[in-house]
Amino acid sequence: MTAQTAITHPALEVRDLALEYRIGPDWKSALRDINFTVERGESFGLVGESGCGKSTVAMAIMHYLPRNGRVTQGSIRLAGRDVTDLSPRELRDLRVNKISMVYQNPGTALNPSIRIGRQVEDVFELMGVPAREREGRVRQVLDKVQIADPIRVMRRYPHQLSGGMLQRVVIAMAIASRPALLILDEPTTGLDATVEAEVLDLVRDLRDEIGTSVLFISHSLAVIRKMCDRVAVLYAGRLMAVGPTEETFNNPSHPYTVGLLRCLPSPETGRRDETTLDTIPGFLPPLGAEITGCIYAERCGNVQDICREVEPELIPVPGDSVSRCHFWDRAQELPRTVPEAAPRRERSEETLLAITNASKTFVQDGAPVYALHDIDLEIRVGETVALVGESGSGKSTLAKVLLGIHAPDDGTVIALSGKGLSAKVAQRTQGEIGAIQMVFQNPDSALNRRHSVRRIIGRAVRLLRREGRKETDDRTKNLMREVRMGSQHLLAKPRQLSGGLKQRVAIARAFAGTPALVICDEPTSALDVSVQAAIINLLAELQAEENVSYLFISHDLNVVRYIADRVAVMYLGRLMEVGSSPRVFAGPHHPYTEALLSASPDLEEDTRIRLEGEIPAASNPPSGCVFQTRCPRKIGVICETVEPPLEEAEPGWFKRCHIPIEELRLLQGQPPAEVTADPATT
Amino acid sequence: MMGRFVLRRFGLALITLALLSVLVFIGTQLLPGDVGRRVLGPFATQESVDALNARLGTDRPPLVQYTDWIGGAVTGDLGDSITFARPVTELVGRALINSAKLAALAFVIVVPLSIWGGILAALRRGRLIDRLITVGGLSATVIPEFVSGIVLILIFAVTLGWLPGTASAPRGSGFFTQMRHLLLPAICLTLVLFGYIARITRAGVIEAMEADYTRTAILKGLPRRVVIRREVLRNALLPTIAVVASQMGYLIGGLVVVEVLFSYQGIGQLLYSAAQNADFPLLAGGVLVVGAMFQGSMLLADLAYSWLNPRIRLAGSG
Amino acid sequence: MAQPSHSAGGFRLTIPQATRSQRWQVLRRSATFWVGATIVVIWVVFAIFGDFVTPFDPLGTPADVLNRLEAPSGEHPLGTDELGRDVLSRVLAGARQVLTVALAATVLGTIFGTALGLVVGYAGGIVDEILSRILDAFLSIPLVITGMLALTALGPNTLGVIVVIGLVFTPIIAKTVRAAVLSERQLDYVTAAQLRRDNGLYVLFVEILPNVANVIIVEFTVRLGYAIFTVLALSFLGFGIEPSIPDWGLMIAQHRGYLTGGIWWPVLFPALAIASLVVAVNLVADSISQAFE
Amino acid sequence: MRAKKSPFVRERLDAIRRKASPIENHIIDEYAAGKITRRDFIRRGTIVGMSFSVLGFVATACATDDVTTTLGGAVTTAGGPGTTGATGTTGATGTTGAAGAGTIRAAMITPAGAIDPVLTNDEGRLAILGQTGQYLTFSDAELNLIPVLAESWEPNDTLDVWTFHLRQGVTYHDGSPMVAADVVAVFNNIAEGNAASAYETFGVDPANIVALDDATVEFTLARPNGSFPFFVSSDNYNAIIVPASFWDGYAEGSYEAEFPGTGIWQIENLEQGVSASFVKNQNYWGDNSAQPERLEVLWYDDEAVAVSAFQEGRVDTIPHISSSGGQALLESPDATVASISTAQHRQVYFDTSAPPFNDKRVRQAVALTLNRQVLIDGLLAGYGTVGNDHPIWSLFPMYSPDTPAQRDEDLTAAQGLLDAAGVGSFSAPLDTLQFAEVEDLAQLIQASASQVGIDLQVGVYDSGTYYNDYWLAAAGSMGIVNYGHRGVPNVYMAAPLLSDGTWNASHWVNEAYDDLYAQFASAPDLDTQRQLAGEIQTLLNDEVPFIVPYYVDHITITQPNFSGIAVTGMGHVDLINATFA
Repeated sequence: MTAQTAITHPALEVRDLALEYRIGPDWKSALRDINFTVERGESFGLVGESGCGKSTVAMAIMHYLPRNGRVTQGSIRLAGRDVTDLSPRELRDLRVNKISMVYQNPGTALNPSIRIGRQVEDVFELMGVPAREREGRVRQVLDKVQIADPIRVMRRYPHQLSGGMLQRVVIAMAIASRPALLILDEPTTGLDATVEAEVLDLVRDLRDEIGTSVLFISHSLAVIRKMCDRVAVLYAGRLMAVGPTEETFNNPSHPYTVGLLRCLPSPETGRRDETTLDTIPGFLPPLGAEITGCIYAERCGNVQDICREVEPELIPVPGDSVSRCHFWDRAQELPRTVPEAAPRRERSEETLLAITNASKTFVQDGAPVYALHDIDLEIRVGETVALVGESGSGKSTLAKVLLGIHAPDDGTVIALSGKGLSAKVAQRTQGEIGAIQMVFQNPDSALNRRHSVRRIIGRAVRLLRREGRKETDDRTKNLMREVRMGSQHLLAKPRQLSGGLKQRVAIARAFAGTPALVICDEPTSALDVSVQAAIINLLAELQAEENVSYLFISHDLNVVRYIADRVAVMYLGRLMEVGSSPRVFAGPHHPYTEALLSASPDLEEDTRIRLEGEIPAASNPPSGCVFQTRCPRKIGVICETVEPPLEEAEPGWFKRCHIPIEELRLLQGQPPAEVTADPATT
Repeated sequence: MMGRFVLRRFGLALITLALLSVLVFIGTQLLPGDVGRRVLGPFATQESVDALNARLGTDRPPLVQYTDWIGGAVTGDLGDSITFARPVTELVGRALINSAKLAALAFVIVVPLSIWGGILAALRRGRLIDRLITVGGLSATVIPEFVSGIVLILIFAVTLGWLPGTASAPRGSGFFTQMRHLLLPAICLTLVLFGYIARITRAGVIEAMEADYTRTAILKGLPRRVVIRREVLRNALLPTIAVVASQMGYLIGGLVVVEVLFSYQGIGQLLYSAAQNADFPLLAGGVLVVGAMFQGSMLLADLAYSWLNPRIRLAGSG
Repeated sequence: MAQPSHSAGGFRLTIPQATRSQRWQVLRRSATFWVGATIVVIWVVFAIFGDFVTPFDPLGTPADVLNRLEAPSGEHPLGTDELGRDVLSRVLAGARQVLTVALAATVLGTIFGTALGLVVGYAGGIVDEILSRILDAFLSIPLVITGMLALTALGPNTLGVIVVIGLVFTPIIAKTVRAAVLSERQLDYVTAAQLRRDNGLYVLFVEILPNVANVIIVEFTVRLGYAIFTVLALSFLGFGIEPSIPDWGLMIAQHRGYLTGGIWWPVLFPALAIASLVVAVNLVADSISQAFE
Repeated sequence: MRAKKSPFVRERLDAIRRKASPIENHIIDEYAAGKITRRDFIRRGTIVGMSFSVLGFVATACATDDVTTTLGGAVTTAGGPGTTGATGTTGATGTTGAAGAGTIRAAMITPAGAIDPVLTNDEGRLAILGQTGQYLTFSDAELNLIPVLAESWEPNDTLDVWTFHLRQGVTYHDGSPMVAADVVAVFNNIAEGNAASAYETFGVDPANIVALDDATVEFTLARPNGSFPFFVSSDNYNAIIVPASFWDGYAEGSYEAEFPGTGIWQIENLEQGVSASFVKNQNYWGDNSAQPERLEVLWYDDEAVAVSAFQEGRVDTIPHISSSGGQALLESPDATVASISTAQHRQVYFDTSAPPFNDKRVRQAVALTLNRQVLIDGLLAGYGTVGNDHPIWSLFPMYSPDTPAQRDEDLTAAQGLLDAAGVGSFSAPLDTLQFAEVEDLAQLIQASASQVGIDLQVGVYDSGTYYNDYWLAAAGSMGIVNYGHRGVPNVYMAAPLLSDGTWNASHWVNEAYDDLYAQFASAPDLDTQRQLAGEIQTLLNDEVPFIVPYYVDHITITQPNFSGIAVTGMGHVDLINATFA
């Protein structure tokens, strides 16, 4: 790195980049007309839905395209050097010294058969660090990514470390050479919220410390917003808008950005009884689709004739931004796709389902795994109870116990409308089976890909209602209408449907038998942002129409805040906190809930509390309070020895914690008055 | 933990072996019906049939026979061959040594060759050499040994006269003469194994080349040859080890045909003639030993695989 | 599919399977498929119409024996065999025996194997564990030996060969199907069926079976190759085929003793026929499995 | 023209006839009267125990033809088994060269199991037994009985007591002497039925085998048997003489430990199923000074192995090879081929108990479809002689020549018979085993029969399966079995043909035949036997319980520089006169 290049050139300059993939015999355009610059020291975000080409951009920059990909046009300059025409040796030199990358899935990014220490050491070896200094340097860099015990970690193999720890190692490798450009490709996707927060903090700290330029790729607007100075919005292989982050998100100049922002519930959005979520209609065009005019025209509420004929350039707009929209100035006047008025619904205090004293112990390799322990939860008629917690906390196990797929341990009592329910689905009556149904996370897995929509829904109707052929058929069509699908889809196979439509089919199936309770296991997390909102709206509408209750499992606290009436927080198979949604979000919180909430990227860093260590194994839970090993508010020996009960600290609000509520309030810096002022707490 | 894994795997192998012994026992002692009659033929007197059954112990209840047989097997006594009037263990042992020579030669040829071929094909993926190795290897794999063997004999023994057409070297031949005799049958086996091992190697290498960690290594700036040697091969060759070991089973099956074709006194030929002569003790013992060897090699392969694979070796200790 | 896909929630979506027409497209572009398919079709034609196209009666006449082992000539382009029969006619007619037997055996094995694999994979638990152990035990005896033993017990005849190979294939196919069913069983649509307390047979045959059909098709073609291999190996070892019926494996077994005397034609030509057929079948099988992957 | 006899000759002849038993005199009379040939005379004479010197003299003295040759030179010395000039040797004996030195390397068929005089029932084993062990008498290739461990023997007048005089001074390899008790032990074992026996009924009660002294053994038979010496000859290959002590602690295969015996070779090394080597017995009772020092036997399962070993010069001889397996060598200039005619034949039997073969016209029709010379030329490369659907080989002394006329291919007649039987075209199984050319024979019979609309389905099985599941099954089928060479035709005539015969695969029941055979078996004089044989031949040819398409020659291959090997139709291999050029 010479002083000259350092001064005169931006860290990264992408000009007129176009790229194609060969699919079968044809070359299909994947990126076109990509232009952006990452200045030195700048953090630049690339945001977009899946399949829009974000990672392709990253791979093109790294000069590491798959065999069927080729750059057809444009240049990529890294600190002034065009990477598209480097010799292999120069390319390697570039990768060693100037550019590094952190990947989406840390679990597979490291060689499973080589020790961590050795893999990190490679980087120093390549940089030419003398052998005797390398170990020290490895230790240093692991220190830098806040790995507590570098020596121990160096001796480990990747499979022995958690995802968060691995991502730290990958980051350590990436920053070891203090590169000019650091590319982070969805670095926190797949990690739990608390871990994500730590990794993001770490990246921010490191960037400040070494002053490297960062290209941050993510589908999450919140993450990009938190991490980046400037942002580019990518859609179907084209840049839609580029500009400073604040400007782009607060004052969007492209209808797509506007639409995306409206889709997402946020703390500012009203709750589901107050407003619907807006949606983006239509679908992402397929790769290489030949579209004249604006590629977003099909889905744009502001579309005019010209949009379908002339593709707009990237037009400079106020606020140091550009926008690929003929009518950028009217972007924020985008009409709503769905009416704002929320469906009206009835709620009752009547208990629909109660599960008491529920435990579930699996046996794995001869050792017990305590997946659920001492769960008491009730769900009322017509309400939505959200179940939140990190992965492995037992949310899905609880769902499967309720459904009768997993038989709980003896002593567990499940009652539906006051009547005891058999532990196994096979022993339940037809009515009971129809009464509790499920919407799965991934519609691709939940729908038989060989069956038509008619068959998928019809079979459930037939078995759950046992009516004549005609009634079954009518009910099937009726369900299709209820999930806002036309009968033209009846004969379609799942692969002919988009993700959103598939999830609608899955929802229709769940409603086949007039259910009283539908368990929704992360029903939107496998879907693109623009589709999520529509599914959430649909669920809300169905609840209003059918007076059904939901058990809504989610890791997305904004969605939970929007849709849930009550929230149950789980950790290591136990309920830590249960209460009305406003009450739980408002606080004072159980320390674990507090940590979860503070992990949200929407929050500023100074209000964050951090969780230490890893989630303990369910086969060997900690003594006393199971959360004590990571609890930031731990008060002493009692936490290590006595497991606190789930107690009703306020009417309708339960917590499993030794710390008295007042003390929590103080610790969390909340005025005492707020709680009593909340009318929702009953 | 490795210890528990080994124990568990060993236990599974034992269970499988026990089941195998039952299958073999049913196939060779119960299915033939009256063993004595089967051996002596229809014109033997009932007295001599009874006498033979008494001598072989085949007049006892099946359960007693089985426990007796398996008890003997555990202590290395598989009874006596009817045709050879020799202990089965001795006959099988000697045949195994011969077969081992042949198999060893075949392995020595095929393992390096096919792994090299597989790697080459993977690295030149889609090119001509890749097509040659994969399509050629597949073709060689599926052509029965007796076909390739015949063609080899025709070319190298009959036409060119370079190599002997039979596998049994004259008595007292030196090492090289023996190897010369074994070369054609070994090539036969090699042809069949080559394509298979090469394919698995190629698939493993390609998978490793496309793995995220290989991307990490390349983007770290590691030179290509280091990436291939250290990142790719290390992980790609693991499944190959398992495959090579699992080919033991094929090998013994293939040996029947090859040994018959090349008139070689190995385990395959022994089992073949035992089947032809209705020599049930020999057949039962031979098949049991073959099955045990197969299970043993699978066990070894699994252990080697897991020992080389830190994910299993260190499972649970992190 | 080429593009690394990152789903919004961080969960990799299952990659949609190639459609039927896409698979066919891949096949159509595969040179190896065409080469293999052409050869297979040629042999199938000979298998069906062999009687009409062979220059001589493949079964020969008694007096032919006086012209035994004649080298290839104008009259007998591939020479005559040890009974003086025309080798060309016998090689052409030989396609019928191997194709019929191998096909029947494979069909049998596929039907049984699929049924067994479905049940074992779906039932899971202890049934799966027990059957897996038995299958493992069964599979630790090499195929040829199993076939040899069973044929000695059953008595050698064409039907016996079909049954034995079919039965030997059953556990192998079952194992493959079982693995496919196991991974299919993880999918939520099976749970959904449970949640409406659907009939086990319906789930097995209507829900799961169509989704493992590709696996079965691929396995079938691969097994067909092995069936041909095994049929020929068994007939080479002298199990199961009437000696006058033209059969490639048997022709080689019958005449290999003459090789040392320089009489190569009754051995080489059936050997080439075998090679061409097994290679062709496996090229097709390989192309199909690649297209279906 | 009869040569005039000198007075001296007549005197000597008279002296002989005075001493001779009535049976011996009867044989001499028959010869003198020209009823039997010289060859038959010698053969018959040896059976009843006339010494070779006497036979040689009488043969010349009473010669009915002008041939004045003497018996082979070795006969008078009786130096060992099978050394008459009449055996199928590959060349002149006693040539110069490396006599008494060198190693003979012979490729022989692998023994079917452990080498054991009790278990032996196959050529592979008997050929090895004969290297280290010896018999009381040796039945050579032309059915002459040669004295070996029995120097002489004679029957009583009623042919039911036979006395054998053992050669003195014979020792086993370990130096112990061979005595009468050893012989008694061997035959007791056979008589008790413990050993497999080439003769299905030995016909002697164990109690009636008695050692009169150390040098004499007497057998008292249950019924007269003029051929009894064959029963104790090498034809009964289980009857090698081993020390009586061998039977203490006998176990299957225990013979392999030491190969005890009196033969010209001693075991050196044995690798089961692979090879065996032997060294010359330096203390042999006869003169074996010219015999090479060592014998190495390479065993083969597959004749191709033997052929390639021969072609590569790794063996000096293949004592027995089939015409099909040895094809490559039969016309090779680098191999010396010798053959002897044998009684070995294939029986193509019909199940006469069920349609369609219960009608003899159908059986005759099938027999008429065969072109026997084509079969011999095609399947045996010419190494065989035509059969006439009865098992009495033309070299057997009781064979009745040209009775009846040779059956030959006649498709018209065959079709006529089928039409007369009214069976039309039909289908039937033809089952056989994997053995030599039998599989090909089956196919040719199939092709032949198809010419008159008979569709035979050939099934070829390994021998175990065949004998267990098909051989005696009454399934309206045909089958082919092999009958190995025997010194007398009794086995061929009894087991497969008698109504209660144990090997009667034809299920043929014919009282007339049973009667004829009973007479034949007990007829001591050749005339009667021949006359009965003629009737039997005619009956069998007409009834056709089985077809005998041909008799198979025994082919021996040697390297051009190797000679002196003697073989028999049975498969015995005698190497005492073997030499290298």
